Amino acid sequence: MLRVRLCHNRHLSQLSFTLNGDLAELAHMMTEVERFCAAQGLMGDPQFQLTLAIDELFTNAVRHGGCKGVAAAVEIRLDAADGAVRVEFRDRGTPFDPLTVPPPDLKAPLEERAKGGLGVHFVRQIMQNLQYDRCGEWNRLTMELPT
Amino acid sequence: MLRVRLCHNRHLSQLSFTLNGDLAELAHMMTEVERFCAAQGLMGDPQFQLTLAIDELFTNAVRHGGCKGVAAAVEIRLDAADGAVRVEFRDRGTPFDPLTVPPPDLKAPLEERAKGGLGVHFVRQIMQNLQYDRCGEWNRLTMELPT
Amino acid sequence: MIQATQEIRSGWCVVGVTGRADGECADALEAVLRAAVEANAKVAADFSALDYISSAGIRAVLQAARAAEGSRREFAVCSLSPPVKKVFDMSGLHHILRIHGELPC
Amino acid sequence: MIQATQEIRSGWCVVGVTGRADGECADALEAVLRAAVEANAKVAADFSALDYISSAGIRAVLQAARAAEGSRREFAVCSLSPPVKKVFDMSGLHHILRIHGELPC
Ligand SMILES: Nc1ncnc2c1ncn2[C@@H]1O[C@H](COP(=O)(O)OP(=O)(O)O)[C@@H](O)[C@H]1O
Ligand SMILES: Nc1ncnc2c1ncn2[C@@H]1O[C@H](COP(=O)(O)OP(=O)(O)O)[C@@H](O)[C@H]1O
Repeated sequence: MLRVRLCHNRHLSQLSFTLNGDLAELAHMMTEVERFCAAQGLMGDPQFQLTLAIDELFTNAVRHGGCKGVAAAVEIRLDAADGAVRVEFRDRGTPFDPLTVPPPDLKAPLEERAKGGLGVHFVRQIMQNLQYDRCGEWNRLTMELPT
Repeated sequence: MLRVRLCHNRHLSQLSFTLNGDLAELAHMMTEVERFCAAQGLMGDPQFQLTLAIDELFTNAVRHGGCKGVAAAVEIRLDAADGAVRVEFRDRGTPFDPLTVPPPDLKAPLEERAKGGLGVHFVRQIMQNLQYDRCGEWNRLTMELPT
Repeated sequence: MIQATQEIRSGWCVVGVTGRADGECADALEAVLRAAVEANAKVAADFSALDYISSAGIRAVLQAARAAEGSRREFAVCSLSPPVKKVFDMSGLHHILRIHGELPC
Repeated sequence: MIQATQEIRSGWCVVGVTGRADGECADALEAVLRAAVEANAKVAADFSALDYISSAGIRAVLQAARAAEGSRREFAVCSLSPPVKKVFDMSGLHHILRIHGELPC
């Protein structure tokens, strides 16, 4: 069900959208990111990376953060800045700072690796200048993708 | 120019929209609040009061906060809760906590009164549980209108 | 959006105001009321068709009232709708502004 | 959305995967790959038509690889598109997963 709308100015240099706590929202997130990237001439790699970073954060908020089933649990804002896309990711989940997650052991055996633990790693690989704060009932993560 | 879009779930119990730093956006803000209130059965007084409180905060952000001319400078989120509408008002203006504004002197002479200074007073009269924090580049004010 | 009409009735200049008196329109409202005050000895602002007022609109009214006081004109605000009346009430203007339930003419 | 086809070619079971391997679809992907691994001695996942993969998709692949290891099957991941390849690269899976540029058959 579509619960995502975009808010943008003339040139679509800024876009905000809201997602419910439901992994089916991933498709809509991807559509919004695609639209933003198309308007900014950022198709291809930047779009893929932006999508992946937001996907991982959203999926974690739903899976681990208690956002599952919560309407409009996540708000995402994209701003095209000089040479970067600034992302603000907010979720109404339990307080959680992803910057505290230790890096995965990339040399661990298959059995260990199959448990997961790559999501936050991807976000940190892709995005720069990550900053976390808790704002009232929101986890708030800001970050930049150099373009 | 329309720069406001709404984000809502099925029952429109939640709505988010973004405003540019331009007083002409007041009309769109009012349309969004009206739509939300219509869906929630809150037309009449609650709608008027919600509109007024948001108007005052938005107008201040544009007039005093440096948001004038800034695209998507303000984000507003409305949540219908049990017996209240929860409002989150965020602006990208200079750090400013409206809760620090002293109450106006309602007994001052006309000359004094004509200078203004009623906006924050209205917000505090109308809304309850006001909380301010600065979140990164955002002023963030949360509050509730009992319904 | 704000619109104004002007009419002379039994010695009063009645300024009928329609629409919203907010931050976008307050300057226009102030200009209309001031012009009426400059040109007439008695001015009544008819707010019966005013849907909305914010502190910016209140400020515009007070500026006009100040101009009236300065040039010894009569200035009254009349026929407020209930929600607009509430905003005036919150402003505590009873003792410095003539607020009438009905037009004086 | 994720879709899969299955085909036997010179002793390999080739599972062609189309669409997105994300948190919504990872369970479906894992189920398809596991079923292929249970039923066949050699399984090649053909990812040439896979547009997207997230850590949840990677996890699904690793679970299938684990199942293959447990039952001594061969399991290979083949024909990754450049962006999907980058996600595998970020995951550092080279030494625990057989990743082929092309299908082995
Ligand atoms: N939003 C969140 N709320 C609470 N805990 C989280 C959140 N995001 C991540 N975590 C915790 O951090 C761990 C690592 O997350 P991640 O790297 O994405 O891997 P995975 O989700 O596969 O476990 C999770 O297993 C979980 O314990
Ligand atoms: N967003 C803001 N940023 C900076 N200063 C502000 C902001 N909002 C209000 N102020 C300050 O607080 C004062 C009181 O605001 P208000 O009660 O709305 O009355 P007015 O806007 O008519 O002065 C303003 O004059 C201004 O100095």
